[in-house]
Amino acid sequence: MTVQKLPIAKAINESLRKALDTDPKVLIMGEDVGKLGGVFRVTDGLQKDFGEDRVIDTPLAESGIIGTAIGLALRGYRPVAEIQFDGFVFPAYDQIVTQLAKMHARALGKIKMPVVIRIPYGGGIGAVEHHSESPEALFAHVAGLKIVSPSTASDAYWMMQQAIQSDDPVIFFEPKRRYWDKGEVNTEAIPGPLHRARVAREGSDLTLAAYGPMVKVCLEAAAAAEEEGRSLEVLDLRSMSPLDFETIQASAEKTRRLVVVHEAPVFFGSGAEIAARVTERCFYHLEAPVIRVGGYHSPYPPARLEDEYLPGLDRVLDAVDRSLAY
Amino acid sequence: MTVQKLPIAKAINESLRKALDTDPKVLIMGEDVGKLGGVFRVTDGLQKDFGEDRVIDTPLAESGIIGTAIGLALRGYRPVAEIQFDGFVFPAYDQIVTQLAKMHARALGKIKMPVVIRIPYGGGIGAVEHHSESPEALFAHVAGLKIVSPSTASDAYWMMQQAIQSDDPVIFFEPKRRYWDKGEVNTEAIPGPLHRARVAREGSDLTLAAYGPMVKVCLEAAAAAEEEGRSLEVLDLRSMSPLDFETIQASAEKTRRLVVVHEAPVFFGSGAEIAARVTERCFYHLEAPVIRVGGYHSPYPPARLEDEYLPGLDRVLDAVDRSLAY
Amino acid sequence: MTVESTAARKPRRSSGTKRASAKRTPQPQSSDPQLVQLLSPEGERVEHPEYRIDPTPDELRGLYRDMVLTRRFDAEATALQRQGELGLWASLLGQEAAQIGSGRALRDDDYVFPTYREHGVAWCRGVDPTNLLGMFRGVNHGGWDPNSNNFHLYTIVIGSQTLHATGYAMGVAKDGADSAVIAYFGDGASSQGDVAESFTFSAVYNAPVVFFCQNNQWAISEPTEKQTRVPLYQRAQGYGFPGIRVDGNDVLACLAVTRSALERARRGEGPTLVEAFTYRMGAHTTSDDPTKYRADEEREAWEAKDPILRLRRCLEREGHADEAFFAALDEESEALGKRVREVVRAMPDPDPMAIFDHVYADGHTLVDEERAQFAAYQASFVDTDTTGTASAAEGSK
Amino acid sequence: MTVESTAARKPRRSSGTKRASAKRTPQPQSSDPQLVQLLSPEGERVEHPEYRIDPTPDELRGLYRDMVLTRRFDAEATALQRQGELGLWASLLGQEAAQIGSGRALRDDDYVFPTYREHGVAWCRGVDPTNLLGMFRGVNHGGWDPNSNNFHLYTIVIGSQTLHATGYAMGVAKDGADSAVIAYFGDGASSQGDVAESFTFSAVYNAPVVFFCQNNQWAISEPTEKQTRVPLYQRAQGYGFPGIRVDGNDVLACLAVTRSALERARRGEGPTLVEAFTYRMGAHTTSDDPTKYRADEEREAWEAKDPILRLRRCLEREGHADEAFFAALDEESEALGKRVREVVRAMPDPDPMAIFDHVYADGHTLVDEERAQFAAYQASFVDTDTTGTASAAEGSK
Ligand SMILES: Cc1ncc(C[n+]2csc(CCOP(=O)(O)OP(=O)(O)O)c2C)c(N)n1
Ligand SMILES: Cc1ncc(C[n+]2csc(CCOP(=O)(O)OP(=O)(O)O)c2C)c(N)n1
Ligand SMILES: [Mg+2]
Ligand SMILES: [Mg+2]
Repeated sequence: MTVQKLPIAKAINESLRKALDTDPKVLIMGEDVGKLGGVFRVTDGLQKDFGEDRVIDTPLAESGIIGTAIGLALRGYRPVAEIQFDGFVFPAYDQIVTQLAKMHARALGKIKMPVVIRIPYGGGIGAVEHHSESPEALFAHVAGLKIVSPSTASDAYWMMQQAIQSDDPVIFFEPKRRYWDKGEVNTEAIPGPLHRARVAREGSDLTLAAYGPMVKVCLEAAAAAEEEGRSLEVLDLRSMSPLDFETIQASAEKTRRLVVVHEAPVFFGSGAEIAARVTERCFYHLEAPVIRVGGYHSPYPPARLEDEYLPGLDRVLDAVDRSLAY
Repeated sequence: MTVQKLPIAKAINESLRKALDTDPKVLIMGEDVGKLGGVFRVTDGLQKDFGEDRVIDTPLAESGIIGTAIGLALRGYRPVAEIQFDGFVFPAYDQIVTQLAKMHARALGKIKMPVVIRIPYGGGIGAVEHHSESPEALFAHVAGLKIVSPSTASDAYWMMQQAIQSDDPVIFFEPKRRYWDKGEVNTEAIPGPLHRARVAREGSDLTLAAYGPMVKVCLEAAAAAEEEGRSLEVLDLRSMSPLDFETIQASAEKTRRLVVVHEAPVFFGSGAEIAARVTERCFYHLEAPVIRVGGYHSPYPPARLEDEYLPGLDRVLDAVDRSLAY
Repeated sequence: MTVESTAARKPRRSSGTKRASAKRTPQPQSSDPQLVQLLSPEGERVEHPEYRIDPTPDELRGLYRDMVLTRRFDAEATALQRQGELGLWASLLGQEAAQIGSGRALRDDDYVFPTYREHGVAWCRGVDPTNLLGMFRGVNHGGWDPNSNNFHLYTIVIGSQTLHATGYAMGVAKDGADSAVIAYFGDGASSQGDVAESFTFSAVYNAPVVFFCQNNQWAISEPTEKQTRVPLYQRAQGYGFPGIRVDGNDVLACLAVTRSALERARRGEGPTLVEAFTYRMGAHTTSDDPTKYRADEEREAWEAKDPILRLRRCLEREGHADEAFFAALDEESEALGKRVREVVRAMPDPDPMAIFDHVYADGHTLVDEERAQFAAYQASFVDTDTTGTASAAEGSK
Repeated sequence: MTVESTAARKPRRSSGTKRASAKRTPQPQSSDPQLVQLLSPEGERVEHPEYRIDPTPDELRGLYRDMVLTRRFDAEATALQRQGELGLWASLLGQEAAQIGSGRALRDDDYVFPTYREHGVAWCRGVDPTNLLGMFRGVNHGGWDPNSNNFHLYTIVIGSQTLHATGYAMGVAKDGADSAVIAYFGDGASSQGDVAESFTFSAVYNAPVVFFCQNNQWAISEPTEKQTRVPLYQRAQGYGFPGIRVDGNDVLACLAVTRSALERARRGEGPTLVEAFTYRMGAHTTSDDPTKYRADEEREAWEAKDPILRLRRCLEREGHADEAFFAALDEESEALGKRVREVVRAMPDPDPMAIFDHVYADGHTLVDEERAQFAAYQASFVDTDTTGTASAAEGSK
C-alpha cells in the first residue's frame, strides 16, 4: 500500500496497525478495543493480529486506563489508550492533568510520557447525552499535554504516527462524525510537523480557522461564499496545543479578518485563545474583531436539536457577513 | 455583630456559621472540616457547635464528596463541600462537569442543585506541588456551573451567603494567600448581585481587571502607577461565570485600554475569554489590544520560583507600559 | 479462593506474554449454593434456608404481567429504533426478573437511581414508559421529574449514580426517615472508582442503600472476567457490608432478596450489595453487534433460564393462571405496544430555543445573551428564505 | 463481622441525627490473631504458623541501623523545617519498621511507587536522603531519576500512584521479567477510587504488584473509621486476592510478610494487599496541629510499641549488639544529620528560567515563546535596577 483512499477511521486503524507492527513497545488499550474493535471499529482486527497482550480490553474505568498507561509508559511501553467517547474522559481527568501532564517536568526530564489518548469527539451523529462533546479546551489549558485533531484521512494516518512517536503525552481528538469520510492516504509521503496548521484553501477576503470536524463545514462555507464572490481562506489548525500562531497570524494579516469555528462552547473555548492572541499579534492589521462561532453555553443538547446547536454553513456565513460588515 | 474587621478566612467561617444557623438544610462536608476545622481553619468550631451530622468529615475521596453532595441536594439538602486544595479537585471533576453541572438541565428544570464547592486556590504560600493551582478556567468553560471568587472579607462573607442561597451549583474559589487579610464585614448590609463586577478603584488611563488574589496586586500596581502620574481603574471581577461584561465593557470604553491579570496560565485562561469578548464588543474603542498577565504554560513551579511565576506588581506594570505604548 | 489457587498453578513466566488473557471462568450453575434461587428454570419452587416468599396468586400473576408488559415495551422500543423513530435503544431483554423482582420490593417512599437500562424498574415505579423514550429519540435527556415517582433520571456515565444514591440515602438517614434507596449498576460498572467510593461512603455513614448489580455477564463486548476474578457480590465484604448473589432470572428470589436488603437498610443496618446473576439476551444497544464477540451457544444456554417462561411454568403448574389470563395479557401487551408506538411517533421535536432553557435555575447573563442572539439569528431566516434552516426555525413555532 | 452486628444493634431512627458519628472501633491488640507479629513490643520473638524469618545477627543489626538512621534523618528534616530551611516536612516517625521491613524485602530490580512519606523506603533503595528534601524545600517537585534506584517520584495526590504501580507491573509481566512492584499508600488513600481501580486492574491482569498500606490510624485529622468499618486488609478479598495485616511496628514481620507477597507476585500469582498496622507518632506534616483532634493518651499507648526500641530490646536480649555498636551508630546518625543539614542549607534556589524547562520532552512553541519573553523581561530589570526582581534575575546567572 502506498496511496489509498481510506475513510478516516480506517486510516487510523492502518496507522495503529503500522505502529504495532514497527514498535513492539506500542500497546493499544481501552474498553472494547479487542474483539469488538472499538465501538467505531477503529481498532478492528488489531487484537486478532497482535494478540491480547498488545491490544488490551481494559476494565470499565477510565482513571484506571490512563493511570495504568502511565505505569506502562514508565516501564518503557508506548500505550495508545482509547476513551470510548468524549463525555467519558472526565473520570480520567485527574490522572491526565495531575499525573500524565506533569510527570516529565516533575522528574526534571528524566522520564518521558509517550502516551497517546485517543478520543472520538464532537457531535453530529445523533447520539445520546455525553456522546457528542468537544472538551479540547479543558485540556489545552493544561501544560504538559499536546492536543491535536485531524480532519483528513491523510492527517489521521500521519498525525497518529507522529503522536505515537512523540515522547510527550498527546491527546488525539478524532472527529467521530467524519470517521467515514474518505480521503487519500499516502503511507510513504514524508509528513510535515505535527503541530503546524495547514492552509486548506487559499483566499484573500477573510480567514476561517477550524480544526477537526469543522474544517469540512468551513470548506463548504468557503465554496458557498465563492459563489457570492467572496474569497475565504480556510485554515485547518490540526493542533490546539501548541497552536500554530505563525500560520494563523500570517493568514490573518493577509486577509485582515478572522473567524474561528469550533463545536465546543464559545465561552472559554479555543476561539477565545486564538482571538486574544491574534488580536495582540495583529492589532493594527485587523479590520474587524475576531469572530467566534461555536457551541452555546449550555449542555450539549438532545440529538434532535444538535443541528441548531452545531455551527453549520449558515452560521459560519453569518459570522463572515458580520466580520465583513466592519 | 454588625460591622467587624475580619480576616477573609474568618469571614467565610462566620458566613458558614450563619448559614448553618439559619437553614437546617445546609451541610458542611469535606476532608478534615470537623474537629480540625479544615487545614486553613475556615470551618473552625462549626462541628463543635452544629454536630457531626451537619459538619461532616468525609472519607478521603473527592469524587465521593461531590457525588454524595449531589445526592444530598436531591434529597433537599444544601451541601457546602470543601475541596482541601485546588490541585485535589480533579478526582471530582467528572462528578462536577458531567453530573452536577447538567442535572438541572437534564431534568428540564424539575430538580435543582444548590451545591457550593469551596476551593482554596492559587499560589503564594510557599506550598508543595498541587497546592497552588488556579483551575477556574477548567470550570468556567462548563455550562451549568457558576464560578465566583471574592477578594475582600466583606465579599467573602456575603458572596458565600449568596452562593449557598443560589439554586445553582457554585464553585467558590477562595484566595488562600489572602485568607489572613483583614477587611470590614457588615453583616447587615444588603449586598449587590453575586455576579456583578466591582470597580475597586476608579481611573481613567487604563483598566486592570482581576479577581481573587490578584485584585490586591492590581490595586498596588494602580497605587504605584499613580506616582508615575497614571490613573488606573481596577475591576474586581468577582465572578468568572458569568463574567460581568457590562461592567468590563463600560470601563474599557472609558479607559480604552484593558489589562487582565490572573494567576492561572494565560493560555486558554480567563483572560482569553475576556480579551476576545471585550475586543468584539468594543472594537472601535480600544487603543491597544487587551493584554493578559498570568501564569506560564508550565506546571506550577516549585515554591522557590513562585514569585517569578506569579504576576506581581512589576509584571502588571510592565503590561500597563506595553498597553500604553500602543 | 478457587480462582486464586487456579492462578497459582500458572507460573507467570512460563505463560509469558499470553498471561493477561485469562480463560472465561466457568458459569455458576443455578444449583450453585452461592446463588439464591426460589424458582427453578422449570418453574418449581425451591426452598432456601434464609429467603422465603409466599406470594398470593394475585401477586404471582402481577409479577408475570409486569415482566410480560416490560418485555413487550422493550420489544416495541427496539422496533421503533429500527424504524428510525428512536436513535438508540438499550434493551433489557433477559433482565426482566431482576428488574421486576427488585422493583416490586420497593415502597413508594423509596428512591431509585437507575442506569440507562432499568425500564422494568421504571415500570414498577409507575413511570409512564413513553417517558423513557425521549432521550433515546433525542428530544430530551430524560426530562422527567425524578421526584414524581422517586425514580431518578437515567445515568449514562457508568457508575456515577451510585454516589448520588449514597448521598440521597445519607439524607434519608439525616431526616430520620425509614425509606431506603436502591442504586442499579452493571457488572462493568463495578470497576469504576465511583462505585467503590459509594461502597466506602455508604459503609462509613451506614447509609440505607441497596446496591443492585445486574451482572448480565457483559459490558458491551467485555465478559465479566475483564472486570473481576471473583464473583462480584463478594466485593461488599471488604467494605464491611453483606453481599449476596441471587438468580437474576428468578423474579421471586430477586423480590425476596431485595426486600430483605431494603428491610435491613430501613432497620439502620446500612448497605447491602445484591448481585443479580442474569444475562443480556440482546445486543448492548441497537448500535451493537454481539456476533463480533460472543458465541450463540452462550445465549442459547441462557434461553432455557428465561425469567418469564419460568414464572409461566410456575403459574401453570400451580394452577394460578388460565388461558383467559394469558390471552387478556396478550391483548394488554398489544395495546401497550400500540400506545407506545403512537406516542413516540407523535413526539414533537423540541423548540430550538429549548437549548437555552434550564441551563441554570437562577439565570446566567451569558445564556440570556446567547438566547437573544440565537433568536435574532433564527428570525433572520424566516423572512428571507423558506428552506433549510428556516424550516427548522419555523418548525419551532 | 463483629462490626456489622454491632451496627445491627443500633436502630437507625432511634439514634436519629447522631448516627453518622460512629464510635472508634477498638484498636486491635498486638495479640490479635489477625495481626502477623514476629517480634513482641518487648523484643521477644513470636512464632507464626505461616511466616517465619531467620535473620543473621548482621541482618538484624542492619535493620536496626536502617531504622535509626531513617529516624535521625526524619528528625533532622523536621528541625530544618522549623529553621525555615524547608517549607514543609511529612515525618515518618513511628513508621520506621513498616518502611524498612518492606523496603528491605525488595530486590534491586523491583520498583517502588511511594507516597510523600516513604523516606525509610527511599533509604532502602539507596536514594540519597538529601534528594528527598528538594520538594519540601521548594526547589523542585522531586526531580530525581526514578530509574536510577527504581524508586518513583513522591506522589502527593492521594492514591494516584497505585495505578501507576499497577501499570508498571503489567509491563513487567509483559516483559516476562520476574521483578515485582510495590505501591505504598495510607489508610486514608484506601477510600480513593483510584486505589479501588488499581485493585481491579491488578487482579484482572494478575499483575505482580504488592499494595502496601501503612495504616497509621490517621488521615490528617480523620481516624481510620472515617474510611472503613472493617479492617482494611479485608478489602483485597472482594477483588480476588489475599490481604493480610501485619504489625507495622515489627520490622521482622513487615520484612517477612512483604517478602512473601513479593514472592507471590514473582511466581505469577498476582497482587497482595499488605496492611501494616502502625501509628503516625507525629503531626500529619509540620503544618498540622494534632492537638486539635487527638488525645495524647493514644500516642502514648503507641509509644510502648516503638519499632526501634523493640528491635533494640531484641538485639540486646539475644546479645547481637554491644555498646560499641550503639555508640558507633549514634555517631553515624549525627554525621548523617550534619550532612543533611549542610547539603540542605547549601541547596541553591533554582534558576527562574527553569520554569520553562522540561514542560515537554519534544518542545512546544508556546513554551519557547514564553521563555523568550520571560528572559527579555528579566533582562529588562538588570540594566535599570539592581534591587527587587532584578536580584532574582541575577541570582539565576
Ligand atoms: C464512564 C463511562 N465509560 C464508558 C461508557 C460507555 N459504555 C456504555 S455502557 C458500557 C458497558 C456497561 O456495562 P455494564 O456496567 O455491565 O452494564 P450493562 O450495559 O451490561 O447493563 C460502556 C463501556 C460510559 N457510558 N461511561
Ligand atoms: C486527592 C487528594 N486529596 C486530598 C489531599 C490532602 N491530603 C494530603 S495527605 C492527606 C491524608 C492522607 O492520609 P493517609 O492516606 O492515611 O496517609 P498518611 O498521611 O497518614 O500517611 C490528605 C487528605 C491530597 N493530597 N490528595
Ligand atoms: Mg453488564
Ligand atoms: Mg494515614
